[in-house]
Amino acid sequence: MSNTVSETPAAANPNPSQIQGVKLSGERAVPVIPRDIQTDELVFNMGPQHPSTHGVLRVVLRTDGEVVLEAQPLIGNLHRSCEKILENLTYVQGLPYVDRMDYLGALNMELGLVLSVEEAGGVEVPKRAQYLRVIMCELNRVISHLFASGQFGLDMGAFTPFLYMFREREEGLKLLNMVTGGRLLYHYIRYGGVTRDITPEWAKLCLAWCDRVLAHMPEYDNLLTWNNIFLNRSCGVAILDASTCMDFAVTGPCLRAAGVKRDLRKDMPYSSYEDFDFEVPVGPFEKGVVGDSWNRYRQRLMEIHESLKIIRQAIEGLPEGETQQKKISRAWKSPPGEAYVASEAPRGEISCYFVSDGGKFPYRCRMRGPSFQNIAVLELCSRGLLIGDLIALLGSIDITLGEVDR
Amino acid sequence: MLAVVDHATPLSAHIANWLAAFVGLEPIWVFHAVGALVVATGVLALVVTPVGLGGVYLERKLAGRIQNRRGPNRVGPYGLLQTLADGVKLLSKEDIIHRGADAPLFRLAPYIVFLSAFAGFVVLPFWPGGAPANLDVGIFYFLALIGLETIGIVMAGWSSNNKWSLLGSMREVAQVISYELPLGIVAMCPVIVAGTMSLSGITEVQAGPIWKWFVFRDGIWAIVMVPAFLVFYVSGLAAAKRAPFDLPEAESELIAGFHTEYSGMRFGMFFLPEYALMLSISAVTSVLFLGGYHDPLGMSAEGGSMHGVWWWGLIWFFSKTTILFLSQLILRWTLPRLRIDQVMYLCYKVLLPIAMACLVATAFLRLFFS
Amino acid sequence: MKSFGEWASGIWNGLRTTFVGLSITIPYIFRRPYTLQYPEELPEIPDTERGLHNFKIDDCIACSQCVKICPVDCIRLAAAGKGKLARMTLFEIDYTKCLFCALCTEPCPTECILMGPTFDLVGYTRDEVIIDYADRDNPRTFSDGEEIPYPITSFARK
Amino acid sequence: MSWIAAFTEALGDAAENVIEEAHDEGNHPFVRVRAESIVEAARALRDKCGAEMLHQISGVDYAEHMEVIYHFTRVTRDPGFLCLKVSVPRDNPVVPTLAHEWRAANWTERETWDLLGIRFDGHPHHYRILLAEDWVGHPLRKDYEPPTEYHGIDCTQ
Repeated sequence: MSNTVSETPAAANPNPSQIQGVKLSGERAVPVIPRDIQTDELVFNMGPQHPSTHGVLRVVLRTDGEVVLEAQPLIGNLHRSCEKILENLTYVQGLPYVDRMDYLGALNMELGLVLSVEEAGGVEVPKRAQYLRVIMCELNRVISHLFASGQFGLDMGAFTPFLYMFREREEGLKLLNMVTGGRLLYHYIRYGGVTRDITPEWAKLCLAWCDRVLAHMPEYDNLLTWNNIFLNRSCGVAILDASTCMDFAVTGPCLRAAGVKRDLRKDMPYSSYEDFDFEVPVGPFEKGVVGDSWNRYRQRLMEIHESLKIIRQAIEGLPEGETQQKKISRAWKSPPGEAYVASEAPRGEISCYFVSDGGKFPYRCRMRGPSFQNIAVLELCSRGLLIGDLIALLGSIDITLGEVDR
Repeated sequence: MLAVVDHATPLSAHIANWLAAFVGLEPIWVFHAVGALVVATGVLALVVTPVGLGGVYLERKLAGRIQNRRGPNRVGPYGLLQTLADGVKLLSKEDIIHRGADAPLFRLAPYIVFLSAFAGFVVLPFWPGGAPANLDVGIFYFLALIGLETIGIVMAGWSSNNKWSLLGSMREVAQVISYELPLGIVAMCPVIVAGTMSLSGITEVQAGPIWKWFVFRDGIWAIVMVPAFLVFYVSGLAAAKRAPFDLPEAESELIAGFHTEYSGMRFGMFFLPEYALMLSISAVTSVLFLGGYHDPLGMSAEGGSMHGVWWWGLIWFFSKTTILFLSQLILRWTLPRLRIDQVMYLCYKVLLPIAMACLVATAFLRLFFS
Repeated sequence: MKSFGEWASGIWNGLRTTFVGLSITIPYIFRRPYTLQYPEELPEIPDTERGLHNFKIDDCIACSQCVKICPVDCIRLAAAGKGKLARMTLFEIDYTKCLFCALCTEPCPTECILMGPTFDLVGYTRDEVIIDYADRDNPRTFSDGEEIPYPITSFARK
Repeated sequence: MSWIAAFTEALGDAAENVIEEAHDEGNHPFVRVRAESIVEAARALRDKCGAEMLHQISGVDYAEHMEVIYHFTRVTRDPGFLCLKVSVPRDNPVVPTLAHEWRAANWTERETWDLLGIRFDGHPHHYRILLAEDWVGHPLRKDYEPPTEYHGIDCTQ
């Protein structure tokens, strides 16, 4: 068998070092599945146009048949040097750019930058603006989690739940559009506040939407979460345990699904998150092993419940007042200083190391993309998985390439 | 005219006899060959059209409705002509054989797949005496054709010079060859009861009302035949590469598996057989277990009021086949995909033991109850 | 090794969850679709939509504030004359670059550039999506006295 | 007790050699350590001060010198950020790698090398991560001149 495989033109390039841009680390992986027949290794190029890489991620796989021996993620196809762009624009001009990092959780990206800059500049944000930020960011988080869960189902071959989740997502996007004016890239949060207030009618629509998402939850659960095939595909597959997560600085739902109770909204509350009563769900959940693909998927669904709770509380307890700090004008620039503030984005912890020299432009905005850190585990975790499991791993980590490459 | 055709004589022989009488000669092999060709053309024309236009349209429309969308609705009324438009598009597309492909194999592969999928229709008894070719080994022939299709798919995957295609075709071989075992074994249960391998013969044994169909036969047989039916249905899904067994194509894993590199009509020739195979497997399932062209009240059985009326049988045959076909479509849009080792587990550790048990139990029941 | 009970419960769970799934998907066949027939049915565009710009040409005083604040430099502006006699000769927005961030509407002293509700802009070449609003034939350019037909966005005005 | 005091205590006698400057006020307290002892300092932070996660590695080009800023975080108890800074000369920016202590450092250090040109001594995969292998220069340096052309692609527009 090994002869025939090597003779095919498909396997004519067995030397990975000849492939441009690939440096395999050279460690031989030990596959989990016992192999009796030793066959030639294949080098696969997965992506950047592969449907399950969620963008333009390129993964070079070294496999023995279906067993992945090594997976090397190669990133940078979407690199726009967001940090350099931010250094060359005034404060107010830079804001629409951070939306483009994690385009599925754009409001949380804005918040990540704005919090750091406000901390360094000593900007007080009115309470109402803080609440509005919370409402919008949680709405965005629910939308992003709906997308991620549906996408994971799609990777597993279940198309229908993906579109059911898209239906609710679409409604949420409409809600965001009504307030921010954008459907995907919002440019809503500004230094010292937000651009636009919500109306009582919108609040009613939003609460109704929360009810609708909750009403549709059993549908997703019955169709996907508790499906036997889905459970078999994802339970115990691609386990990311707590120590690996800490080692790789994996944050967000992946870390919580591994059983670590870390949520910056609770641990280091920002933007008035301390006012809200919500739980931090952590793995393990009903099935599977702590930190496996199914638990990561389940974690996102559980977080949707908590986010909806926060939205409700924030709308009900919305204080009166300004939505924008009046002292912050368009030409506002931060006084010299530096700050590092992290916040909880849908995919993990977004933070910005912000340095100002008092000039017209920010001196340095070092953004932490949670997906960038999370995808680094792929190389370690994919060893010995089947190709189908690798897709499950990629889908359950839930990356956005705009944020990996920035 | 068709209604009075003798059940044993194949349709092609009738045409040969009629031709011979028309020319005024004894029926020689030329007339038989012409008769066979006419039947083959007729089957293709009658089967390709509903399969190509109906099957693909149904799949897309049903997928749309299940997913809260509309599905095709632009070309023609309710989008009925969408598949035709797609066919025209496929025909007019550039036929690419990329550098590095093994060109002769690459060209040949779609024909093998196409042929083996459509050749299955010639043994199906569409109505009493309506089998285009009433082979004595009908079920055997049908199972062999499913195996033949994998050859075409391996050729496609191998000659494409694409590792994803190769992986897809290897999955296909592993899967279809494995699932032929439970498929073949469980198909023997009706054969044992009927005492014939001819699909027409098997249908005739099930003549009568619903409790004469093999799946419920006389009540007592249901103990064996219901599991046998389920095993046959699941194995049939796998043999037709339908979800949840669509691993050879696995959109999200292998992009499109063995036909990644095919374009234009060559792709169409992989696409249509998938639906043809689904339809023929549904038809064989209905023949083996659901009484073929017999209606539930026994009107088309010997002595029934509709006995020998060919369109009455055809209606029932197609309605049973369509229900099974639709169930395959709905399942695809409901279930996630299995993993390759789970597919193998399901075959060898679940379906095969059940199939064996069914076979043994059928044999015993046959000894004691008939 | 799996026990017989696990084996059998696996089969049972597989069948059961399949039927549970079918009980959700099959009713959907008979429900109304959610989707819109796009070119015929248009989605509801909220008043806040940041789409293609609306431009009131007579109000523009060619102060170039919008050009200065644009993060991607997609606006080109030219005027002949000075002060009250100024006439716009060019007000071009390059939509291949535009971010639709609405920053250009904020500093405008006369509120002459606003975000409109149009979200679809298509063309066969890149030049087709560079729109000159100084051209009075442009359907999104409005003169004095003309009402802008759709509710328009005014962003964080101070 | 602030983490800086705990950190100084943890280092013990070595503190004088390791710590260059401790900044314990304002909204961003940090400790500036000597470049060659960053590994020792990071280990002390991890083992004695509970910094379980290496949250982020940032590089800043200050025109006269460069800085590498490490943000650690405690996870299981008392969450908060701990910051170490390292100054390196601009003409020869070399810092020992932390990739053997935290695997999170692997990619972030590569990114810092890629975009700022700060070398990490002992890094196992010391090559570019975001930009192409044959890219010239490090874009986030303040004196970076973008190329006008890359493999026939016009970069001026």
